[in-house]
Order: sequence, then C-alpha cells, then structure tokens
Amino acid sequence: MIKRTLNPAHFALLPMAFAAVAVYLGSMLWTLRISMSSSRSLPLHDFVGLAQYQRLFTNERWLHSLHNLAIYTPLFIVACLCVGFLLALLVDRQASGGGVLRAVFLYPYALSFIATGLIWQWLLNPELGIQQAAHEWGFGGFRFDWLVDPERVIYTLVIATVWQCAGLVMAILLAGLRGIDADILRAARLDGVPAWRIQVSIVVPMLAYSFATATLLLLTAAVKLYDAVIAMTQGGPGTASEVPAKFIMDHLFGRANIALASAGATVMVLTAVALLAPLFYARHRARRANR
Amino acid sequence: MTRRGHRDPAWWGLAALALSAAAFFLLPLYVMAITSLKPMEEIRLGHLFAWPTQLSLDAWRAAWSGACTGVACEGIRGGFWNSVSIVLPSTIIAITLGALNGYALAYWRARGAALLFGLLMIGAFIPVQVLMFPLVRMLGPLHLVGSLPGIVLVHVIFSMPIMTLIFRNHFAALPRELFLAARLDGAGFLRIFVLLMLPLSVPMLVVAAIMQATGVWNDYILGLVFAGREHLPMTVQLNNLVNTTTGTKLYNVDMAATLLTSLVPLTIYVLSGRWFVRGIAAGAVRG
Amino acid sequence: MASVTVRNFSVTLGAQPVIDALDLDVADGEFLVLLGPSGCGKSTLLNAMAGLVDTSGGRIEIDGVDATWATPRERNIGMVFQSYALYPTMSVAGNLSFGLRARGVPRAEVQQRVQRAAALLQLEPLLSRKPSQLSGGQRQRVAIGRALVRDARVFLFDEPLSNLDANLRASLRRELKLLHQRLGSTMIYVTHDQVEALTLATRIAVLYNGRIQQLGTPTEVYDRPANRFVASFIGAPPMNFLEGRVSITQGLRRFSVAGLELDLGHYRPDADPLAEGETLELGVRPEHLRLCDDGTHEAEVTLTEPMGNSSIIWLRCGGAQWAALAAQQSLPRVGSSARFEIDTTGLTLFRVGDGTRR
Amino acid sequence: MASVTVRNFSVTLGAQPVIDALDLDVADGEFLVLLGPSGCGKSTLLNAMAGLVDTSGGRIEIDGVDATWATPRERNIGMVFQSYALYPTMSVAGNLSFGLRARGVPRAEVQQRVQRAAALLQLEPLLSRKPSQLSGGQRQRVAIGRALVRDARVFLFDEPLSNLDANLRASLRRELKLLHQRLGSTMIYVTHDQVEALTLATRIAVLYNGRIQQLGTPTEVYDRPANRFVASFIGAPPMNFLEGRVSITQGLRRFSVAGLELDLGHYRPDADPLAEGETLELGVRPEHLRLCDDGTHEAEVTLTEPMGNSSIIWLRCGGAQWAALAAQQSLPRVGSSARFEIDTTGLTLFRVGDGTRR
Amino acid sequence: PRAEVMHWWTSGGESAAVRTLADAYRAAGGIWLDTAIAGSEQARAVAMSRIAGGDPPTAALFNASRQFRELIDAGLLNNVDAVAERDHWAQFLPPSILEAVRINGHYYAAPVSIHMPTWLWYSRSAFRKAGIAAEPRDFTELFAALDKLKAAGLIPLAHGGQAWQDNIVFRAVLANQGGADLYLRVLRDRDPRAIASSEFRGVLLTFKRLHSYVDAGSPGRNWNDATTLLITGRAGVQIMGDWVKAEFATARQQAGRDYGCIPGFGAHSPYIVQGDAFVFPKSSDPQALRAQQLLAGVITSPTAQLAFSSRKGSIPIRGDIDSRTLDACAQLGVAIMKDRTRQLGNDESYLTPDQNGAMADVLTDYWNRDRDVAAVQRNIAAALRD
Ligand SMILES: Nc1ncnc2c1ncn2[C@@H]1O[C@H](COP(=O)(O)OP(=O)(O)OP(=O)(O)O)[C@@H](O)[C@H]1O
Ligand SMILES: Nc1ncnc2c1ncn2[C@@H]1O[C@H](COP(=O)(O)OP(=O)(O)OP(=O)(O)O)[C@@H](O)[C@H]1O
Ligand SMILES: [Mg+2]
Ligand SMILES: [Mg+2]
Repeated sequence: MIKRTLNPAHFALLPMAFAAVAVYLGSMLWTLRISMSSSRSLPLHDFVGLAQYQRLFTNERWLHSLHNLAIYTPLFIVACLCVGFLLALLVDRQASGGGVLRAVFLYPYALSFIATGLIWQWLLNPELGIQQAAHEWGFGGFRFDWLVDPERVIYTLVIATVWQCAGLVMAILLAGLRGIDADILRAARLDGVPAWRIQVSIVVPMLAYSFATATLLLLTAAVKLYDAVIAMTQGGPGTASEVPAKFIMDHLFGRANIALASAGATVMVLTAVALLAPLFYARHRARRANR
Repeated sequence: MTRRGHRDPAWWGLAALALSAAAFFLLPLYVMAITSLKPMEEIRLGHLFAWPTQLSLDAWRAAWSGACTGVACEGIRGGFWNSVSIVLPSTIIAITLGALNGYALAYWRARGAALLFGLLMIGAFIPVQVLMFPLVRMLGPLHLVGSLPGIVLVHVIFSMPIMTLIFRNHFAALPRELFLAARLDGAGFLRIFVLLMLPLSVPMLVVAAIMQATGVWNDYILGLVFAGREHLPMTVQLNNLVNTTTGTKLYNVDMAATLLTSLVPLTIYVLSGRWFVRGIAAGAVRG
Repeated sequence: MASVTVRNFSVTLGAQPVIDALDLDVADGEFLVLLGPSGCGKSTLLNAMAGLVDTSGGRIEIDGVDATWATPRERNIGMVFQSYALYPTMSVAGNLSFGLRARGVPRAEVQQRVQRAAALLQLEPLLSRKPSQLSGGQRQRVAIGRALVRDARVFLFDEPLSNLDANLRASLRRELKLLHQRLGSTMIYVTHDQVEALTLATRIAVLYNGRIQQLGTPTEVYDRPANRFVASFIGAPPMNFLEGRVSITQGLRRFSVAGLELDLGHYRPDADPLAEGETLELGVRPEHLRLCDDGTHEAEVTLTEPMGNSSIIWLRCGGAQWAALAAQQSLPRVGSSARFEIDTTGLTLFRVGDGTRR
Repeated sequence: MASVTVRNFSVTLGAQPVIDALDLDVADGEFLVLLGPSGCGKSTLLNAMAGLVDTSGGRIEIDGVDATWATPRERNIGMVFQSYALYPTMSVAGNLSFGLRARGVPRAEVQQRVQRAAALLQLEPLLSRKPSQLSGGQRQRVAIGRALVRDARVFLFDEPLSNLDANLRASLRRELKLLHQRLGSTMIYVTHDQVEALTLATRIAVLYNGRIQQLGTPTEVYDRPANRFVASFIGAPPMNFLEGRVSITQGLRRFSVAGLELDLGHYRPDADPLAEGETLELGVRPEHLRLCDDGTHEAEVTLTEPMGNSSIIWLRCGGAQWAALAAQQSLPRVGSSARFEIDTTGLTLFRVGDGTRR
Repeated sequence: PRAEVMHWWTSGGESAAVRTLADAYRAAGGIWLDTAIAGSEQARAVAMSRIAGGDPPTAALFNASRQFRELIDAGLLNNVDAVAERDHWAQFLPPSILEAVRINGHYYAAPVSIHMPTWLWYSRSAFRKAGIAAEPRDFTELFAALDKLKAAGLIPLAHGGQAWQDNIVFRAVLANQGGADLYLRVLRDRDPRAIASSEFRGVLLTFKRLHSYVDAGSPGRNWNDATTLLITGRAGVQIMGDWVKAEFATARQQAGRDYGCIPGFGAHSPYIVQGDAFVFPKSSDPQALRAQQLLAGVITSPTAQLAFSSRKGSIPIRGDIDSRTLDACAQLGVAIMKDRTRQLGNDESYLTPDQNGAMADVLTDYWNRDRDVAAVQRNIAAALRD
C-alpha cells in the first residue's frame, strides 16, 4: 500500500526469518550435503555424488513406499476434510451438546499413537477385533481383515489416522464457521436454498482459507506419516504398508545409513516444493486481484 | 431457530448422525478404558469388547506411581511437572510468534516475507528426526542442548510453520476494511495486533493452543534429545512403559498410562469450548 | 399474491423487547411503506416476518394460513437486506441466480431473468465481479436484484435505495412501482426517504416504541397525523410546533399563539368540539407559511437554507421560531423583515399531554 | 486546518482505471461535497486520499507538503467508511475511543469526548453494545462518531447519513455544519442527497467518468451547470431537456421548441452570442414551470406525483413531456388540461454534441 | 563416581534386571544415574545424537555387534583395556562376543548379557490336546507336530508377523537346517555361491512352509501376543528369543511344567549368541573415566552377571560361573555354550545394520507373499552385496 522507510513488520518477522533461514534452510542444505556423502551412522563429509539417490531409486521398498504414500495422501486428506467438515456442522448445530461432541471428536488427537495404534491393531485384527465380534454376534459371513491383507492394509492406516485427525480439522473449520456473518446464511435461506446446498455453495467457499489451512496441515502430516505405521503394522504385512518416512527413519537409526536417509528426506522436500510452489503462486495472484 | 429446530425431521437426522459418529469415535476409547480395568489374565483371553469380570484400578495405580520405566519404578508421574513447564512456555511463545507472523504476512507488505514463509512451509514437510541431528549440532555449541530453554526453543521452531500458516490464513479471511480503519485511526503495528486482531482471532487462538499444547505434550523424542535428564517430559516415561521391543508388556498398565497422560490435553479441549465464540466478524462491514 | 397478517407479535433481541404485541394487516397486493426512526425495529420486524429471527410471541399468517413456524423457503419471501448480505464468494451473476438455481428453475430462464434484472439495475458490466469489487451502490443494487429475480409472494425491502444517486433512485422508484403493478405481489418497504414513502406507498405504517403509531394512506398520514410524533416524523422540513390557547369570540373559534390569532374555522377536531381556553399544541407545516408582501403577519428573517428548487426560511415572530418553505429562488436577506400568512386549512392541533390529535 | 491538493491522480482497481489523472484543490477549511453517480469512484478517491488504496500515479499534498507516501497516521485524517468498518469485537464506546487511545489522549479527555460524540449521535444507551447488536442506522452513527471524536486535520465522509431518518439527518446535518464552523477543519463529503449537498457545501465537485465535471459553489453548480451531465445529475426532479432551434427576429433572440417560442432575452451564453438557426438542447428545471390559470401555454396533465409538501406534475405539450414542480396541494386531475408558463430567467442551453453549456 | 547409564531395558523384568546392575554399581561405591529409553533403535539414536551433540552419557547400551564401529573409528569411545586385562575377559568371553567388543586389540565395550534369539517354545497343554508325545527333534517331526496341532483346531505356529520376527524364524531355520557352516557362509562371508546353493534354497522353502501354519491374525502381531497364545493354550509353537520366558513368568508359568523350550534340533545344533554390551563415550568430565572403568568391572563380575541373567532371562556372558540358580532353559543354554563350536554370532555381528535390514526386507516380503525362491535368493545376494 504505502512505501514505508521503516516497516515494523520487518522487526516482527525477525524470529521467523531466523527460523526459516538458520534452521530450516540450514538443515535442508546440511541434509542435502549428507545425502551426497557416504555417511553411515555418523555424518561424513566425503563426496559420492548422486550414488545414494541412485541406490534410493533402485530400492524396491522405497519405490513401494512412494506408491503407498501416493495412495494414502489423497484418501487421507479428502476423508479428513469431509469428515471434519461434517463434524463441524454437527457440533455447530448442537446448541447444547456441542461442547461434549467437540471433545468426543477431538480426543483421539490427544492420545499418543503408541497406544491407540495398538488398539486399532486389535480392532482390525480378524482374530481379535471387529470381525471376530461380528462373528460372535452371529454375522458369520462378515469379513473385515484389511489389516492382514497386503493389498488393503494401507486403507486401515487411512481409517485410523482419519479417526485421529478429523477432530482437529473440525476444530479449524469450526473456528472458520464462527466467523461467517449470519445475515448471509439468512439471505440464502430466504432464497429458498436447501440446507445442504447452503453448506456446499456458500459455507464451503467462505471457508476457503480454513480449508486451505487444514489441507496443508494434513499434507504435512501425511508426508510425515510414521507413528501410525509403527504402531499398527510396522510396515507389514511384509512391506505392504511401508511409507517414506519410515524408510527414512529406519535408515537414520536402525540401519545406520543417514546418507541414504538424507537422500530420502531431500526427495520428500523436493516433492513438497513441487506440490506447493504452484499452489502458493496461485494464491498469491488471487490475493493481489482482490486487493 | 432453536425452538423451530426440534420440530423438523432434519434435526433428528442430524442428531442420529451425531450419535453414530460419536459412537465410532468412542469405540477405541471404550476398548482402551476397559482394557485398563482388566487384569492381564483376562486380557490374555482376548475378548476385546467384553466388560471386565471384576474392575480393578490397580493398573491405573501402577501406571501413575508403580510401574517400572527403567531402574526407577515410579510410574509416569515423575515427568508431570517437567511436561507442564515445557508445554506452557512452548505453547505461549509459539502461538504469539505464529499470530504475529500471520498478521504481518497478511497485512503488512514486508519484502521477501512471502519467500521466507514458503521456505518455512517446505520445512514443515521434513520429519523432525531428520532435522534433529543438524539442530543438535547447531544448538550444542550454544549450550542449549539439555536445558529447558533449549527444548522450548526447539518446540517453537518446529511448530512455527503450522502456527504461522494458521494465522496467516485466518487474517487473510477477515475483511480488510477493519485493518484500514484502524490504520486511519492512527493505531500502529502492535496496537492493531493486540487490540483488534487478537480479539478477532479467539477461536483460532484456541485451535492453535489445542494443536500446540497437544503436540508438545505428546512429544518425547525431542524431549529426550534436547530437554536433558532434569527436564524429561512425562511422555518419556510413558514411552518407556508402553513401547518396548523384547520386554514384557502389561497392556492394562499401558492403556491406563496413555489415558492418564492424555488427561491434560483432554481438559484443555473441554475447557476450550466456551471460547469458540460465534460471529466474531459479524456486523463489521456491510456488503 | 398474498396478504400478511401479524397478530400481537413480539420480538426480543438480547435483553430488551424490540417489537411488543404488534398487530399489522397487509392486504394482498398492497405496497406498505414502513416508516420509523432509526433503531425503532423496522429491520427486526422484516426479519421476523421472513422467519429469520425467533419471535418471542404472537403469530404471523401469510394468505390466511399460519406461517409462524414455516421455514423461509415455505414462506417464499424475497428480501433486500439492509446490510446487503451478498454471497461474497459468488460473482454478481452468481448472487442473482443462486436462488433460482436452488429452486431448480431451468437454465435458460435463469439466464434471461438475471439478464433482465441486471439491465434494470444497470449491472450488466459487473456481472462477473465479486461483491468485494463493487462500489457501495452497486452492492446495494445487487442486493435488490437478488430479491427481484425471484417472483416471491411477498417482497421485503429494507432501505433498498439509500446508497443510490438521485437519478438512479428516481428511476428505480418508478421501476418498483411498475413492477408492483405488474406482479401485484405484496411489498413491505422500509425507507427513510419521504419522497419514496409518499410516492410508492398504498399505505404507510409509522413504527415507534415497538408499536404502530399510525397506519393510513400517504395523504392521511401527511395531512391528518394521528399524533404529534407522526406529524413531527413525516415532512421535511418538519412541522412547526407551538403551544397556544383556544378562544371563542361570538361563535368563531380562534387559536392564539405567539401573539398571532389564527382562525380555526376550517378545523375539524377528531372528538368533541374545541372548548374555550383549551391549551393545545399547534402544528403548522412549513409549506403552509406563505411569504408574500401582503401577508398578514410581520416577522424577521433569521436564517435561510437554499435547497435547490426550494428553500427553508426561518422566521422569528412574536418570540417564536417559524420555518417556512419557499419555492422561489430569490431569498430575502437574513435580518430583513418579511411578511407572511398562514394557510389555516393546513393546521393541526395536538393535546399537550399525550400528543394525540385533537 | 489543512488544504488538500491532488495532482493528476490515478487509481486503478483490478483491471480498469477508476480515477484517471484527476486534479483537485480543496482549500483549507473548505467543506467540499463530492457528487457523482453510483460507481463513479467517489469512495475510491476518498480511500486514496486517506492512503488506503494504491495510487497508480500522481501525488497528493496536505498543507502543501507531499503526503503521497505518508502513513495514514501522519496524514491525521478522520474518515467515515461507506461500509462502516466498525471494530466488531469492541463495544460502541471502544469503537469511538480507539482512535483517541491510539493517539495517547489522556483517559479523562477520551471519556468526555466519547460522551460528547455519543450524546450528539444519540448513542448513549448503546455505548456498551457490540456492533452486531446495532441497527443499520446506529452502526452508521457509530461510524460517524468514530471519525468525529478525533480532531483530524481533514475529515472524509462517505455517505454518512444515508441510513438515517429524516429528522436525525437534518439535525446531524446542522451539527456537521456547526462542527465545521467551530473546528474549521477541511471536510470532503460524499453524498447522494442533494439537500445535504446544497446546504452543507462551500463548494461542490461533480465526479463522473473519473474526472471532475464541475467544481463550484452550490448556486453556480445548480444555476449554471457546466454541462448537460451536471445539469441532469443535480436537481430532483431532474431538469427537462428538449432540443430546439435559436431564431432571431428583429434583434430579439427566441428559442423555438416543441411548438413553444421562449424568449432568450435573459440568457447569457458562456461564449460568443447565440446565432440564428443554432440547434441546441434546452434545459428547464421543473420549478421553472409554473402552473397558473393565466399561463401562456396550454398542456395536458398526464401524471401527478405527490411528494408531501410539493408534487411533480407531468404535462404533455406540443408532443413533448414536461415535468413541473408545484408547491400547492390541490393537484389538477390527470387528463385535464392546464395552463402553465416558463420562467425564462432559469433556462440553460447545451450544445447538442458534447453537451457543454452554450 | 557418577555414571549416567543409557539403556533400553524398561519393562518389568528388564528393569528388575538392570536394577541389579545399578545396585552392584552402588555397592561398589558409584552413583548410578539411569536413563532408560524404550526401544533399542530409539535408545541408540539418542545416544548417538547426544554423543554428537557433546553431552554423552557415561555408558550406553549397544548390541555386541558392529553398531558402534564408527564411534570407535571416529575416536569417540574410551576403551576399558585395563579392566579387561585385569579380569581376563579374553578367557571367559564367548568368541563371537569377544570379536564384537575387542576391536584391533582394544576393548571398547563391556558385555552384559547373552540372548539366544531362535528358541523354539511350545505349550505343553496344546501338545497334550493335539496328542503330541515327544518334543520334535528335527524339522520333519516339527512339521508333523504342527500338522497334529492344526488337526486339533489349534494355531500350530504362533507368530507375530513383523519383519524382525520373520527374520528370527528364518535364522532358526537357517541355523538348524542349513547348519553352522551354511549360516556363516551366508551371513558372515556373504558368499554368493552359498546363497545360490540348493541347501540355502531348501532353507528358504522350509521357512516359507512354516508360514502355512500361522493363523490369519498373525500379521503385525506383537511377539508377546503370540506368546499369549501359547500361555492360553490356543497355539502350539513359537520361535522367539529367550526373553519370552519373562512373559511366561508374568503369567506364572514355569519351564518344563507349562511350556517347553528347544534350543535347536539335534545334539550339535548351533547356538546363536546375541549379546548386549555397554560402550563408554569419551567425555570432558574427568571422573567419567573412573566411572566407566568401575562400571565395566562391576557389570561383568560373576555375582552381577548371575543376578542379572536370572532376572533378564538371558544367560551370563561368562561360562565360568555356577548357573544352577537359573531356570531350566537358561541352564540348557549355559550348557550348550560350554561347547564353543556350537556358538554362532548373531546376524548383526556379521552384517552391517544396513545389509541386515535389506535382507530383512527381502525375507519378510518372501514370508508374506508368493515369491519365486530363485528370485528371493537373488534378492538376498543383492541385499548382502554392498
Ligand atoms: N442482537 C441484538 N441485541 C440487542 N439489541 C439489538 C440487537 N440487534 C438489534 N438490536 C436493537 O434492536 C433495535 C431495532 O433494531 P432494527 O435493526 O430493527 O432497527 P431499525 O428500525 O432497522 O433501525 P435502522 O433504521 O437504523 O435500520 C435497535 O435499537 C437495536 O439496537
Ligand atoms: N476491487 C475492485 N476491483 C475492481 N473494480 C473495483 C474494485 N472496487 C471498486 N471497483 C469499481 O470502481 C468503481 C468505483 O468504486 P467506488 O466505490 O469508488 O464508487 P462510488 O463512487 O463510491 O460508488 P457508490 O456511490 O455506489 O459508493 C466502481 O465502478 C467499482 O465497480
Ligand atoms: Mg434497519
Ligand atoms: Mg462509495
């Protein structure tokens, strides 16, 4: 708006600048460097070019991990957004029970996955959990054994993680919902718009920013998916539910190959850049237009 | 339309939906709870949903003050105050910075800010474990490793991308006229932030608090590396209790411990409810 | 197409009651203008009629059927909100067409109705804009358009023209009148512009203190205000009020005020005839003070306010301030003395206590 | 306390230029009223002056010093937004006092100023309310109050009274005038109400197509409009426009239009004298058509619009439509014939091409 | 002297065990600061980063393997030669352990315990139900027993379908069917010919054949849940390390009475030695060195060893002590250990963690899906190549 000789924002943003440059950029460069070394459990500073990347992309398990992530991420995000939005509406509608419901939908987020993962492992275990219970209640034909099915195990991860994160999405959207001017919704009701249509055509677009927040949040969570896998499947059956983050972590620690792990991390970051850059640019343009 | 509400079938539909959703969400909690109330013998029988034949709080007692987590066998209570003393500053500082960043990014054109933010967001895609090592290298010389300030700093740094994102988008969604009016009234950067923007962000602040407090409270890996022996958070004990490779497992204690640990975030959630105020920006501008 | 009947209707916002036990009958096809001071509850009443705010009591009937609990959709009401309440994420076209699409009107018709509304409101060049990219008046016009594209049974307008320039306002006023005649739908119209009120209304309702003060045709309300409030509220520049006494000398009633003696021969009181010595408040509209060189009364000009095609001239006479409306351009000098006469056919008398019309 | 000078000022919103290369000098202590059709860029101009929108070119000086890049605070401008932009989380009192507290005015004084403003705007009972609990007009008054509590060097009002009832508007109008005289601060005032424009303005600027069409005193603008647009835009009911020819018979200039012959003796053209046979457009204001039984022209009454203290009477005469403003109450029957005469001192002539005044 | 000791022994039995060490150390006049971190990888990672970050613990637990080689090469560890010479470690340490802790002539770690990861456990009640009279003495008998169990409607092989557990089963087969020679040629020498050999092929086939005896719920299951199946008599056999005993113990079951343990098939079956050892990071703190020396001495001392092993379920690192106080299975183990020829190193003492992991990936994949054996052999070869 106005050219200012001294912009207070610059001062306010100093901590961010420090974090972004010193920590994040620094670490990223460091990681990049290590990914080009032959480091094992301790960082070495020799140079082996792209050997690690070569090894990475000839590694069955890494490729399969990427494949899994490609399946998991969209499912997880979409499911979370839909469920979260639905929950937000439910909570928003309940004048009285709202508080309780909110807590109910939110609590999974408070539990560490070490334990809840185990619970899900049990619930989904055909010999132990839901399928078993169904059989005991006389639904002999009922089958729900995704957890032990290499083809489907990835979906069980979606279920459990959505269960965990939907509440948070709900909270974010709820906060957005509370900002909407009631008159606009009234106008829509006067227009004779069915309730669902109001939500879809007016509320959702007005929550665009909240959705953007949630989506980005979930995206980072999805890419970093690790705890749930460890707690529920340990990547199994076989390597059916392996994910990049676990690959990276395994090599970072157990398999003492931080060079390869760094290479993996670098690849993830580059993917993120590839995903985000256009998004950011578009948003930037849009904001400009509205000013 | 509360009074009208009860009449129409849609309301009942929603209520039913709400209940079934709640049931689905509560199922794991139910299993956890009853497991924590069963003795191991019963758990071994593997009837997941069966109600305990005799309820016993032993597991809870053990989890809180008896179970072994190494040489010490004092349950998880040890780290409680450590956790608190880590969570409070981490949450407050992180949210303050996040809100400030978001505000500055959304309203004040600072050259290069967008770029920094992009950088930050990209950083959010790296697993913390990867960043841990370089960060140790960085903070080691500053004698920040193994101290309370150290761990707080680390938490603040790792949460900055998301916190900033939340608030940036929140402020971007507000009607810009408000900011302009305040500028015209002669209010400066901080005054607008404190008196106008923060009150307008109460629900977002709550969400941020929920996220940050929970995240920090449940973290143990960073705590292990950066907090130092004196400040180990209680999740380290929890982890030692629950997460062992070749040791014996006492599921009832594990579950009790997990539930105990999550009590603090849960209370925050319940209490936060009343701050989800309606219509923050209502009546601001016409259009 | 619909009559609206409101029976001891009450609305409470926050703590205090805004509308209390209000009765109002709007005949089918009527154009009712709702007048009232700022904050008297006009918008609230409209919202309640539309079923957008909870009523704390009473019932509302549309076409004789109870609609107290009917959903807005069932009521099929079109409304222009005072705070335009446009859909911020939709283009102007989207704002106009949303209601129609939601009601499943065929595409082609939607198209053509939107076009018509846009043309009427001079919005064509803006159809693709977002509300945030519109000027105040343009937003208001979109708000009007959104109500007009639908053929509702009842239209509620909440100060729809307040932010438009005179010409646009005049033409839209005319359009609304025609529209009303064409559709014959019932219209309830809140305005602060008395020209709008008097030109559009079939009847005017004056709302104050949560109750209807007077309900009547424009001329009734203007010429025979039910009480002092109505008289003071309608008419700009406002009526002159002066306290005085009735005197009867050999059969003719006169009213002595501020040293003047006014003939009450033409005055027809609502109730029993005026009595000797009654103390009443006189109301004279400025246009009934005519300045002319052969005027019966002498006064000093204290202030003049030119208003283009007419001007207000403030006169002091017998210690009292009088406002006179003068059509002519050539204004008397301030401080000069002027002669004027009072058109006694236009007098109104109010009781001093409750201000009701005598 | 400050003069405002705008030099070839341009603002581009979205794609298209809204203000282009505009020059405007507002003298110190002036009360400039900005008139213009909806969407012509009035608010944009105000925002730009306040430094709230990017200017794509030009400079603005306050008190002779360049303020193009000054912060809003440095400019010390008070503004009433058209969309009120109240602080939703603050009470009315908070909204009013925010600016003062921001400038470090001592508590006591803040208190007392807020009280004064609240009293002036009849907001006392609402001081503790949140904007969302206010009526439209009350919100607007808060917006006004927020600007008035501060003694800014320059005040910008964007249609500040549009949603208030006539009485409130009249009294606030008077208050503003007094305030302006007391503070002597410069005021720039956007309105669509010509009474406001004519009563408040020391000068009027008519904005159209991104440029100032005319800048002058109310009477200048009203009586000697610079061009057809200004003439048509100011004055309600609007001026009558009819095309005709100049004829000169033995020295007397006359104007023949729609079968009438009007004497141009009083007419003083801007430029060189009128020539025989010139085709021009005649502008006659309705108040210059006087109906009287001894009128020179005969016409048929086609429509009458009562407006309380006056009425518009539409006449057909010689195939042309004329609007006449009549003060009297007793209206001629529609369809009846009436006699009228035209006050030739009030004629205006415009060139047919560019519509500039002849 | 103060010693901060970092280890991953957190669960009930484990902490009881480590407490004996702590007590012993205190008795010797030291101050034991306990830093327990569940999960061996986790613990090692933290140790690593703390060593790198410049505030190392006094002692950190590692597996007696190549895990701490780089720390040594980077000169980050102190040696405890003095203690080792004094106490003549060379004489009583099993060769595989010695190999791991003595790097080019210096002792860089103090071993604490020996686990045997490939025990074969069986539930007596299950065997009774299935009518199995004798312990299986080779794979044919094992499979026969498994078939009987299946026929009896029990879960023949209780198995937790996690990579590392699959790996244990594999090594059990490799050691017992392939024999010590093949075991070493594959894991230590990483000999392609051995991997391509038909013997190895046979091992893989047997390994895969075992999969047909696990239940549907196996994948992802924790080892102790598998053991629970034995405890409750729902399953017959489990192949797992001797830490299982702790699980039996908490369920108040006794070796010999309620369950049986088979170290391997035949009189000469190899005995896989998986050792744990403490390493001693260099640090600025002068008294750390004394603490480390003391610690090394204490934890390897016979009394401490005995006390520790009895609680940990492992066997002592030294054969020169009276082990009659230990449980039946442990005594069995001690007995076998006397014959050095039967000792085999654990895979991680031959392979880098990286190679090990790569092989584990191949194996678990083979275990869970239908893979052509030849392909698997090739993949293993590839995994072990670099
Ligand atoms: N949410 C609320 N809580 C309390 N009082 C309210 C609320 N909303 C409105 N009011 C009060 O109700 C009264 C009526 O409001 P309403 O908007 O109907 O007035 P109005 O007649 O439309 O005035 P205007 O002409 O200024 O729009 C006002 O005095 C307002 O202060
Ligand atoms: N963000 C924007 N992008 C594009 N065009 C815009 C934007 N904002 C306003 N405009 C256009 O700029 C023009 C001037 O707007 P402005 O608000 O100044 O008009 P105005 O004179 O105040 O009209 P009104 O009397 O209706 O308030 C309008 O035609 C409007 O459509
Ligand atoms: Mg209103
Ligand atoms: Mg405007």
